[in-house]
Amino acid sequence: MKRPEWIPAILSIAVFALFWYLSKDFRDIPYLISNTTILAETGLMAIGMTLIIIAGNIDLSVGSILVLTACLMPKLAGHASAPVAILIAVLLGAVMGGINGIIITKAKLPSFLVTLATMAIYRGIAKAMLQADSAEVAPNVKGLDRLSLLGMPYPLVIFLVFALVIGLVLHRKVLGRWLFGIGTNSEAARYAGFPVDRATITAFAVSGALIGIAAFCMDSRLGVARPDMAPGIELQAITIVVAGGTAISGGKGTMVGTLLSWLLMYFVTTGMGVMNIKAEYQLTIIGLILIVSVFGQQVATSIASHRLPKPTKLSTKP
Amino acid sequence: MKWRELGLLAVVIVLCVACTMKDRNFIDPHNIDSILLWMPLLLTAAIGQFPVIVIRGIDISIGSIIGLSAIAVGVLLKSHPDLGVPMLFAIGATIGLILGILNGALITYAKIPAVVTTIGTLTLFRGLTYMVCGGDQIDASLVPDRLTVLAHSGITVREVTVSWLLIFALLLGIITALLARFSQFFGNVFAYGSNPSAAYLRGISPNKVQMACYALSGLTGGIAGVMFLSRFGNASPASAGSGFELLVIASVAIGGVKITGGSGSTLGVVLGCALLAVINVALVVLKVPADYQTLVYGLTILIALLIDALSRGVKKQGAAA
Amino acid sequence: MKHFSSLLLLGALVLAGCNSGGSGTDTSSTATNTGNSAPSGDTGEKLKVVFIPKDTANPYFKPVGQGIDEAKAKYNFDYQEQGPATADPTSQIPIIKDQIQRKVDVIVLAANAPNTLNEVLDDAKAKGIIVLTVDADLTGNESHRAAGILPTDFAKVGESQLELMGKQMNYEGEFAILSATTTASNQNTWIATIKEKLKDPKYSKMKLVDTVYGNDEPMKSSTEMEGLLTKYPNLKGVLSPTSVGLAAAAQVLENSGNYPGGPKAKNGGIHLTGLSTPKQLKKYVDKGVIEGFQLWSPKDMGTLAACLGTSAKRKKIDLKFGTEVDGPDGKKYKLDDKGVVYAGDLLTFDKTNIDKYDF
Amino acid sequence: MAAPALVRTENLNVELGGLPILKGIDFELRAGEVHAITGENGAGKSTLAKVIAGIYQPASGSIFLDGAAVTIKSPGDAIAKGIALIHQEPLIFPDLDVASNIFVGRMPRKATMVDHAEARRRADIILKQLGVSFDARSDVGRLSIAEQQMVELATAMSEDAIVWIFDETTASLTPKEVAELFLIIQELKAKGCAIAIVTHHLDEVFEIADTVTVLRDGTKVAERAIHDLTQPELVSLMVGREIEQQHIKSAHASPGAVMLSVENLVGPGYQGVSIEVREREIVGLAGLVGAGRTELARSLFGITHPSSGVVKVDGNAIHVKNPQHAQALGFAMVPEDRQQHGLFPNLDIGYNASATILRANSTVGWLNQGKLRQAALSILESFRTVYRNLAQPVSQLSGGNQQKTVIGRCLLQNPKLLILDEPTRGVDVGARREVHQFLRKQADDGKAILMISSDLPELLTVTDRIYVMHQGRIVGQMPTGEATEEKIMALAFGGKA
Repeated sequence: MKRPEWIPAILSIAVFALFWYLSKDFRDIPYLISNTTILAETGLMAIGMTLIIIAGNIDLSVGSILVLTACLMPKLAGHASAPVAILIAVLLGAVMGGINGIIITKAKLPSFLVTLATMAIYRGIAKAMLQADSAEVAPNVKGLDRLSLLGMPYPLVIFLVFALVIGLVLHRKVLGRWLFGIGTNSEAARYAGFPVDRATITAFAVSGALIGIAAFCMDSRLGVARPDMAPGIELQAITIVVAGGTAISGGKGTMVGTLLSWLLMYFVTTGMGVMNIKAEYQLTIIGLILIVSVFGQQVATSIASHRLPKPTKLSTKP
Repeated sequence: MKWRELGLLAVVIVLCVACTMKDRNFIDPHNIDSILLWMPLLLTAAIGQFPVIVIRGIDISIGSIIGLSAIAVGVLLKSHPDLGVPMLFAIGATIGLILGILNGALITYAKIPAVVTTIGTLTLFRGLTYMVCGGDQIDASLVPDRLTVLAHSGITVREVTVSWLLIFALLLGIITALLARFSQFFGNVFAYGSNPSAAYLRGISPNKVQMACYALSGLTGGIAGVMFLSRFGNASPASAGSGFELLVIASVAIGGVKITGGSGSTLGVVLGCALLAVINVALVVLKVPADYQTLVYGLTILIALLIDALSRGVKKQGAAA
Repeated sequence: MKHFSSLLLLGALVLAGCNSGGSGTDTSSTATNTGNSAPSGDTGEKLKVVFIPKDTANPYFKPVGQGIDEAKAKYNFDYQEQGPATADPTSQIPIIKDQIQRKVDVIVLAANAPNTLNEVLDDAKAKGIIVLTVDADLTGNESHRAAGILPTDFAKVGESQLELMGKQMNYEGEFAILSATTTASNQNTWIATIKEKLKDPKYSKMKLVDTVYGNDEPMKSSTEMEGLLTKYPNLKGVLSPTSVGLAAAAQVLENSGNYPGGPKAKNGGIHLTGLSTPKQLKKYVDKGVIEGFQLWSPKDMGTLAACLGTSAKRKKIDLKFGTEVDGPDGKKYKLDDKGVVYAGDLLTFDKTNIDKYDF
Repeated sequence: MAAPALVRTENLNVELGGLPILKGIDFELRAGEVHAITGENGAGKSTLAKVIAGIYQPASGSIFLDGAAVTIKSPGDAIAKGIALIHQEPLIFPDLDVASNIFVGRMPRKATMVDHAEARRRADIILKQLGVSFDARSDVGRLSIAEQQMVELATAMSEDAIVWIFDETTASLTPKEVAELFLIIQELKAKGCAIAIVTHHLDEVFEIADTVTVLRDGTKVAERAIHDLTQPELVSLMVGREIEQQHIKSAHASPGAVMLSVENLVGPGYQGVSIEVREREIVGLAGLVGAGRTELARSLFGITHPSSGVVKVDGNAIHVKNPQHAQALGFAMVPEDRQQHGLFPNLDIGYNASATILRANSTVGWLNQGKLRQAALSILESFRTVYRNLAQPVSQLSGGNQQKTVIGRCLLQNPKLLILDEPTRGVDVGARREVHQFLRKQADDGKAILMISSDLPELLTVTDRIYVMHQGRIVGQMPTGEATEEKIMALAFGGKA
């Protein structure tokens, strides 16, 4: 019970059971597996966002990076093969994420404000570039979401693989350790000899690269890219990360939490979707779930740590 | 006036002069009206957001509070078309206050971080907005003239009208500025924002401060919701106040309220709102093509931020020498 | 405590919503398997029809839904409306997927973009679902839907709008267009027609000075309208072929007082027209801020969609491009070579008739 | 001693997070008395102070104020009852001015409105009594720690406190400032206030206190009048064993080659600094707070950059670009401000103890977790750090154990040069001795150590050579054998040796 991730895990199971009971359309495992293709893209964004938030930052521009990459990739890749197209998308995303990181670290500006501005800039570039047009995706990179590997659609496989890889980077590599330290106390991190700026920029760039992959998946799925796609997806990604127990103040969080939270959101949205619950109710429920999940983990953590003394922390209650 | 506000004022003035040089229309009374009309909603909500940011918090749900207040007041007008203007504002403010208290309670007593709480209530309140009106929009015929007139009449000086809405918002600003200077409560807010644990040890109740700040943000959001009806004459549950949260937070942050808490001024907030108003109206009147407006808007904000960072750097070096 | 109890109440409401949705799901599941074999007429298996508007909040789509809903007894189907919260090019995709999973028979869709839904619509088609687009067609991607129902002949909308504008401003002077977004395809079509028709000698004294975009946001639309008033002191007319834009423009114009007969009318004031539902603008027509504006009957479009969709599903008609089919009122409707069918004519609303409409 | 008890606790028990911290404490604080509360770190001294000041609530037992049983509900309640707690880290609001700091939460008012002029007037009166060099309009964020401490004193004075509790207040003050503080305490005592000082500085106890209460492991070991007690007796009461206070000699006859040499270095906060540190040598850097010592150390470690001058490592001139570079050169640094610059408070002890050796214990970036764990365990062990397990957040440790973690982390790097800035601030007597012996052992193993300390006995105990800084310049140096506290202080104040 020491790991607060059991809250989203239990919520996932509960939601799954609820919809399994309520809706026959939900009682369809192949459908549940195949329907993951859309949220897998958001999931890829949430993986990168986990790194950024753990390092004590935030990136509000992820949706705009997604859209600009999705719009630029077909233009630049033309009819190139899929691997080349992916590479281009990854590079584009990494550069945009990296630019965010560079401005934040070098100008010493809060990430919230910088990415608020780049959110408008990246989407603005997409709009200025395409205007009323759309970018057509070459036929050879279309339809990734219809191919499957081990019975799972490719986007889901990609999402799970990267969740694992980045999860390992976060919890088993030096970079991940640095990010936790930077998010906890960036000054102490500097004194401890962490390359604070470089690690922060790397986190943003890695997140950008993952968004590039998400953009590729999106292009492949839609066959076309438009500058007005996916508004508000950044909030969805942040919601997944935070509901998974990553502390918005930085220094605390796990990839398992993000993954479980993604699963929770997937069951909730899919279940509500096949039951045709009205969009406005869906909004309300997702807002509630975020609050419940975070509150639950807070309570769980405080219960778990209640047995430990906290002499340096002030408590307002005895 | 401090460094920070002077710098911001300079940026606003330079921008205005540059725009005027580009196009004389910029100082046309119509255009000044347009800039002045752009401000009141944003300013009202920003005034509430100001103490929240000072205590190291954030209220992202403000856009949905504006929306819910606008729609709820509109729905009420369906059944009670004769409600007086002060009553409408009082109702809007009360609705906002209740939502703000809900935010405050979740943050203070359930101890859920402010960002998380208010991202959650952003969608939650938006959902409630749809439920309140059953998804219907508030048609213009429901919004009485006595309310909309506030947006286009006021004090007119040389063809430029300072609308009642703006006067009201500025009054709120002045009251806030006075309170910030002369009230014990705001003293506590600044102290709490500067050093929360020290504030607690000095006998300031963190719960009271937090509850009050979020309640205040909700209150001004509720007022801004009624202003929304007044300014636009109609409201839809989807678009009323939607996206305002980013504008409000941007104007407070650009206005020099430290996002890490503890300092900031009402004047800065007013100037931050003015800067955003000037940029947004300039985009229109200078005929920036629609497809380029988002880009130019983003670049302007980024440049404003970088100038600020640069001036901070210069100041720091000056202090060290 | 009050807040908490209201939250609980909310939860209860939501659960109630779940239940009704669930039972709706359980009533008919075999329709797709048996429906085709025997042409049992409209008294046979109950079909499932779902309408997906651009977003849930757009009041324009209420009467479309009503039109479908009112036909449900006649054509024997269950009706549900399920829209996304925001009108963006991708938000309808998950909803269409959900409908496929729910095994509906007919999807009536007001697409947010002409080209982002192709893949998912093909999936629907493969499952035997009849997809009809209403209000906005999938221009350039017509093969991905069964038929496109437009409320009226869109080729004529631009012309009609220009004619109305011209009549109001006496066929002379400067006018501007306040549109939705730069990517809104219907509006772009109409604007293109307007520009083309302006070459007609009849309109030779009219000059289109600017086209601006309010993004269908109240704030942006208002600021753009105010900008027009500033930038063009000699402006005689504003045409806003989108309901959010027209409502915002009307409020700005009323505030400025510079409308025909208004308190601050200059050179006869600025004429305002465009497209919107009558209910939204009644107030401004009553006051004289707007003389007249247009729209078609969205409800008729809904009724036609219900008729064509269910009939096609029951194989009573074949929605072949370029043929004629029977409509709800016994009249014949012709699908053109792209499968587009028009539901009716453009209506013009003014002081004399606005009270007759309630949408 | 017949004066009545202003504050009295009876059988006071305090639990934090379910663990007993104070057990059955009977404590009396009388008017006109300076009462020292002393004991090792973790003995419960600060907890006792915090209970009286309303920060913690007792699990059981009673508190009497002026003979009447009271409940002190909150810090605010304590202030209202005339109890002032002066904290170890000054409790200040960096964004506010001095007057607002002093009157925070209770600004003087005129017709319900805050009267800033009156606040400044009253603040200035108090500041004048304290004899400080800043005024009520000054920005508190720009004051030195000592000055901020004075602001806190002024706050308590403005509250008309009758019970004053000083919690390790002298930890960040220079001797001169401590002397000034003691004068103020004497005045308070003369006015009839009751004063408790929480401290583990024995000199201070004997200098200022009338009575001393010794705590050990949450229980009261003794309460004695100060003149009934000798220093060694007090120490043995505190730790339960005798501790010697003698110079810790180097095992080598002479130090090795010059490891670090700084020539004429000019940078932010210091000018024309030339020093040398040799292998097997512990060099002390003495001076007042603000003399430029910390600034010099920060430049050596690459956090700030000198504008001119030369830094040589093993005879080669180098420019330290950043802390990573410094580490690559074999430098390690224990920063002055543990909370701000040293610790990752919410992260676990294992993380904190091994943060500097991540790269050394990884293969192409993948951490060797077993090795890291072993390293952390061994260094914590060799320092006799007290903790439950490596997964415990470091914020749960006592100050001394936190400091051991930070020093240990630096030693794990196996540095050639160890820079320590106030390494034993807030560390208790026993642990301090351990740290000193450990440092000597490190030096004997060949390391060069540069140690900044405001604690002169510490410098005299552990170093081989001492530089003294004053206003950004080196004003003298001497072998520790020839140094005395008086000599160093004279130089530090700008006089001649």
